[in-house]
Amino acid sequence: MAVSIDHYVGLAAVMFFIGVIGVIVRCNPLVMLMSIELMFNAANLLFIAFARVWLQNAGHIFAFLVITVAAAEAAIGLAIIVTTFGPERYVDVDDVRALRG
Amino acid sequence: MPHHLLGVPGSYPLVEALWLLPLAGAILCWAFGPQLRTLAGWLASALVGASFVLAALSWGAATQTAGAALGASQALGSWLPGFDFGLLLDPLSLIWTFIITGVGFLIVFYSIGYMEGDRAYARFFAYMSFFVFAMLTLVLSDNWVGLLVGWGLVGVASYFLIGFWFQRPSAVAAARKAFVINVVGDAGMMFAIFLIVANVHAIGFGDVFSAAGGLSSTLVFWICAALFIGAVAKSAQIPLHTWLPDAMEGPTPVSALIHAATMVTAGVYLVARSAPLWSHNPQAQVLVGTVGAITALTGAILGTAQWDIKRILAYSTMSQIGYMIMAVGVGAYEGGVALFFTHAFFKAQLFLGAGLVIHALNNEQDVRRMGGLWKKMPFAFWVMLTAVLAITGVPGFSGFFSKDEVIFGDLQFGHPVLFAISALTAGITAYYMFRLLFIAFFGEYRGDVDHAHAPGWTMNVPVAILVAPSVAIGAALLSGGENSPWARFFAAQFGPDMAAIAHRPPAISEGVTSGIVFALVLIGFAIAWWRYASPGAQRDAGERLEGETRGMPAVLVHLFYVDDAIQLLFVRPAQRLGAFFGSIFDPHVIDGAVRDVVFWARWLGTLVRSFQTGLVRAYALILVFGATCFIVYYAFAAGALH
Amino acid sequence: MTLPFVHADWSAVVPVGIVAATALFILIADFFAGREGQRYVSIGIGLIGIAAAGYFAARQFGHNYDAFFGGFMVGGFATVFQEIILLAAAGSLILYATIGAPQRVAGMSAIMLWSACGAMLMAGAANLMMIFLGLELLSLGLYALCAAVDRKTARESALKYLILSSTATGFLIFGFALLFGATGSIRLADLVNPYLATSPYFWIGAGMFLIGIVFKLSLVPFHTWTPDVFEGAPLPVTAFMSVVTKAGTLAVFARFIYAALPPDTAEGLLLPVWIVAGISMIAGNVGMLAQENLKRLLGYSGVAQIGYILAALAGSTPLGLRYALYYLVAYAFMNLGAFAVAAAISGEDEEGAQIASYRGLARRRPWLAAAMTVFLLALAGLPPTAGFLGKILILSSSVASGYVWLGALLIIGTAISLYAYAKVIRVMYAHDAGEAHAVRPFVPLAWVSAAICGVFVIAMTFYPLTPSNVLPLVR
Amino acid sequence: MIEFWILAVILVASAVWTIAASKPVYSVVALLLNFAALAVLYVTLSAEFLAVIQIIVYSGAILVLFVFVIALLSSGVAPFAMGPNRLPKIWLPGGVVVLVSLGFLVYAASQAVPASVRPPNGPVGAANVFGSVSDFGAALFTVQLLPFEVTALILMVAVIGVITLGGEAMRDAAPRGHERKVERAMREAILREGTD
Repeated sequence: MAVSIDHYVGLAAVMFFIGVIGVIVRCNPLVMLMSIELMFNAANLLFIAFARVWLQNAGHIFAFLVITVAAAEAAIGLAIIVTTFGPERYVDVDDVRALRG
Repeated sequence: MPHHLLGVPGSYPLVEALWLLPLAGAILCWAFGPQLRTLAGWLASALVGASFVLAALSWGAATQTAGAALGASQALGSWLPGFDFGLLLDPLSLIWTFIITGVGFLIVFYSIGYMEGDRAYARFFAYMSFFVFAMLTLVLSDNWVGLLVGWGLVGVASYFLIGFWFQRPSAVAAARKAFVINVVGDAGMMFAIFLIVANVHAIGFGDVFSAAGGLSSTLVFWICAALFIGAVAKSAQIPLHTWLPDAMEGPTPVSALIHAATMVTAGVYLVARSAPLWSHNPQAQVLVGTVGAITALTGAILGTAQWDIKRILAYSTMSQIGYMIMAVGVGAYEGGVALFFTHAFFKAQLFLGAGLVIHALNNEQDVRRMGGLWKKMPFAFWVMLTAVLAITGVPGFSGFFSKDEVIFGDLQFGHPVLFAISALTAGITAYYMFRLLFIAFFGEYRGDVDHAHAPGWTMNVPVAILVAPSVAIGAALLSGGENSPWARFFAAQFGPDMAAIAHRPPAISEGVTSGIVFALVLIGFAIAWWRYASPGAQRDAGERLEGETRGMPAVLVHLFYVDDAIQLLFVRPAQRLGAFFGSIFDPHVIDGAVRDVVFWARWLGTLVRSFQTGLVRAYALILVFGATCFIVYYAFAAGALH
Repeated sequence: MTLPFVHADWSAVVPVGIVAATALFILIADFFAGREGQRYVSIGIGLIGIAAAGYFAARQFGHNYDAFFGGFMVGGFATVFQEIILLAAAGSLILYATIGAPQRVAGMSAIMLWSACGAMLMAGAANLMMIFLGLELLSLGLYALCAAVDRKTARESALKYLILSSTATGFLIFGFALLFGATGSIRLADLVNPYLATSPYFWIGAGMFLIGIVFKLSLVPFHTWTPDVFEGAPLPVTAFMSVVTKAGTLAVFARFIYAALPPDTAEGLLLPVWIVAGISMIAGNVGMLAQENLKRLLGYSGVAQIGYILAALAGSTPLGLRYALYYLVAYAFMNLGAFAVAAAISGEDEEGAQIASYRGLARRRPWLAAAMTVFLLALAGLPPTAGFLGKILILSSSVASGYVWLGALLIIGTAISLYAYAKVIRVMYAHDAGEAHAVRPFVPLAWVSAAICGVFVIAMTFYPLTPSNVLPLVR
Repeated sequence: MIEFWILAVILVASAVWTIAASKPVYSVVALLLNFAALAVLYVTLSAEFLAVIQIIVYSGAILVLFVFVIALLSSGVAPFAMGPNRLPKIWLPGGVVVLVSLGFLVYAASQAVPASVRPPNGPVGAANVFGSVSDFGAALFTVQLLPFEVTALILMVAVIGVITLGGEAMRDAAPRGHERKVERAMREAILREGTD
């Protein structure tokens, strides 16, 4: 069976939704951030696969920028997590619910 | 001269100032009330007065440019397509502007003395100025939306002023009642304007009227009917009149300005303004004319059975507005507007005169506890006397000319039944007005206030000024039939509309109808004299009045049971709604209906809050749920295209 | 060897560049500023920079052209949005004058300006890459801003915003990848292609893109972050977020639906957006009913207000865009004004954001109470405010373009919201002063901001200037 | 072709492991595996430069940051001892919902007519240099110059943002009484480790 672009789309979609499930399911904000990185990488895979199909390097540049942004986002995100939780063995987002209603 | 001041003919650059000065007064009085203290009254008067000067100058310019240049509207900046808003000065709006600012000025000035020492002195003038601004918005607007905005704002101002003494439960109840009934009217207005915009796609009067010819007559009838619901509520016509007598809970200057001279005549203005709609629709005309005539008669009958001086005047107002509505309904626009014009003077005079009495007698309003006042307060007596002569239509006084024109208009436009009703009403009017005068001012004093304290000059002067127009303005403007200044002034405004109504020349001339009406007035006067002022009646006045109170027919005491019927059919359901709206504007009163609303609001709010658990994962789940719905939709949408 | 820096059309991004450079100046000037005047130095420089950027942006209004190989569009449409964003940035920046810890105002001001840069880039973005980068620049700054005060709720709001917004961004870029796959190009203009109407990549890609958009606009059910983040974030940040995020995202959305859709797909493609807009009008207003915190209440209110704006865009009529812009400007003024009043009242820990602390405000601070009343009336859509006119216009536009049900929901939502806003007004005019909160001292900048907003909210009713020639420039 | 399937299996398995791992530090390891497999896949798609970037930036920088933060947050206990990583009840319905939507997505993708991906209509770079550093760099500094510049701003925001966050916010980040909780957890952990 020849590998077509649809296979890449399917693979990226699976990875993407595993990431989505990770965000919903896990209680550790670090793992949530990692799941979000999975989602970003799924999109990147798609960009690069499509770039190959169209022979357009705009997809490459997009993926490159996504990586850069993901780095920036991880920096800020981790800083927020550190300020929120501090030294803590059980880091659990469910403990953070002063704001509600 | 006015030309130089006002720029080119047909354009009135100062009209914006004319419109906004009272608003400035309202804002200043409201914001700096504590600092201004008694100056608030003078400030408000000065700004309304300035507005009046501009109105008078505009009128001067209007009469000089007669005809062609009139009806010019002053655009208020460029609005969005199809939504051009502006101010319109034509004879009709000028007349109203003149009264609103002129009579308004006198009444605001009078209030300086009347409200002296009130706890919320500055606030009163803020409300009054705001009312003047709102009323000017209503009459100066050149489109339906502006009219509706003004219509709503005068209702709000009226609500605040009726409930001004909110410490009295009766005042709050009256304010609430007025508000609820006005909401009914506003709903009708909104519906009408919705119909207009939906069918004509324009909101300017000019565009709508020129397009009105192309609309089906059924549609025009419904537009007119819906508009008229607004007019009925605002102008206290049967069956929505019951708020007006209750509205007398407000301070007397409020009754004089809002509930006699200006706001309650908004319905007349509305019908006259949309004359092109009505003139092409005989059914709508009959509807309006009939309601007006019945209101005139009912108001007069109810007026005969009242003891509260202000309520007598309130029913009289209702009756007189019935006349006006009838006149503009049948097509006698000039007559209807003329009656508005003269009525504003003499009814304001009546109220302010009554205010002098009430003020002097420490807020005594029951005529049974007055009597013989002409000796104590000769000035008030003469004021009241001239006003009563004017309102009853004694020849020579202004009421004579306007009322005759209205009553003759019924015949002129082919409504003999209405003519009969209105002539009869004129007789009853004479009866109850002289009844008021005789009971209050003749005979012996029956009250217990030892020394009536004399009102200051700030109260006397405006009343004195009002005497002049209520005596003379009719003769000056209205005499001369077709060639009177009045008819010429309105030729361009109403000429085409009145010509559009086919009317046969009546069988009897205006002179004959005047004679009939005057005869009925004399009969009314004679009965009043016989019952209240003849030496026999004077001898045992106290007992007679007591006996009359007891023997009064139940149907009159209960005001024809209209209030009860409305209470049963509409007010109870509407009160819940009204309470809801009332709660928005009225921080002082909460009742059971509000609690229901609060309960449901809380419940709904809590429902939404229950989704807001504060758990970020739950939020993420909701987000993903939404996203899933989106994706499923788009997958199907894409699949469906194959 | 060509020199790309020379050939690139830098004049296109002059306003953005000025704002970005201003932020750097703030950071540098902060080293030299005395401890007392520090925050005023930051705010002052920021306002000057914003004014300059506003001037240069305004100069671009009539000249519309593509820059950077079609990646960025200048003039008209973009200018209008950029001006709104600059206005909101200025209005929010001022509020830093009221915030507690002055030593961090410089950093926060700088980040706020960079966030504004992101939104301005979104306003002119004409390809997917610029949209993504603008959005991320805006969002990253906001994550940091939310957490930038020492308050537990602030950090919590930042965490929530970070996780939820990043998830939504994930959807957005996955959608972008699919759109890129459908066309082989990242230019928005290439989406106008009849062939795409049958491409599943396009449909699902556009759908995921819209998920990201709808999240940023915080429409139900993507709104869950809004109340929490509004309540937790520092007040200036909330003010900034409530206007700038919406303005930038609306610019992208408007450009997408007006200029980047394959023929005959608009109705089917955008239906879910209109549905969530309709739900938001109801749910947002209902959510306000039981709130005790003003910032939170305004968060829910924002959910509904954006629903109104979208109702104007439904049907994609030229008039609808004008009306939406009018309402957006009005919304900016009334929201910024309300936040300015809140900033003038609430203390350093923002305990004053509780509605209870507004009890009897009309006695203590009549002018502030009056201004707040104006803003709340405008949000509720009562005359004589811009909110009233805006709602009338939106109603007419949505009905005219056949979305009568949106108009009906707008009316129902307005009726519900009246109660919620009136509750606050009533509290302010209550006769009993309650326990008298120690209101903070006079904060001139917040007062000025509130006064300006108040004047505009009223004045816009009488002079509704909306740019008439926006639509041709959307492309 | 065969390499696609191998890599696909690795990618999916490592992704599942990432979200299912019992300790965050295992998640990082799984993610590292995932990124490495992705980099290989990029090479097969002739995106050599991005493969390098993927390894350097993602694995080398971002993941190290994660590991660092895990170590930071669990300091006071054994490094990397953070956990257990709770899996709440919600995972079943959440997973079902997501999998259903995934099913639809795959369905829609399978509906795609093969012709939907057309031969390229004029690539930017010549085919033989496609994906190379020079091709990439040329585009980045010409056509995509503005996005590149904006990236600089984004990184700037990240830097200043973290400084602003870290400056004062760290001071009282850990609530009072927290130390005791951590201590107790540490003792329990040591006890458990001891008995194993």
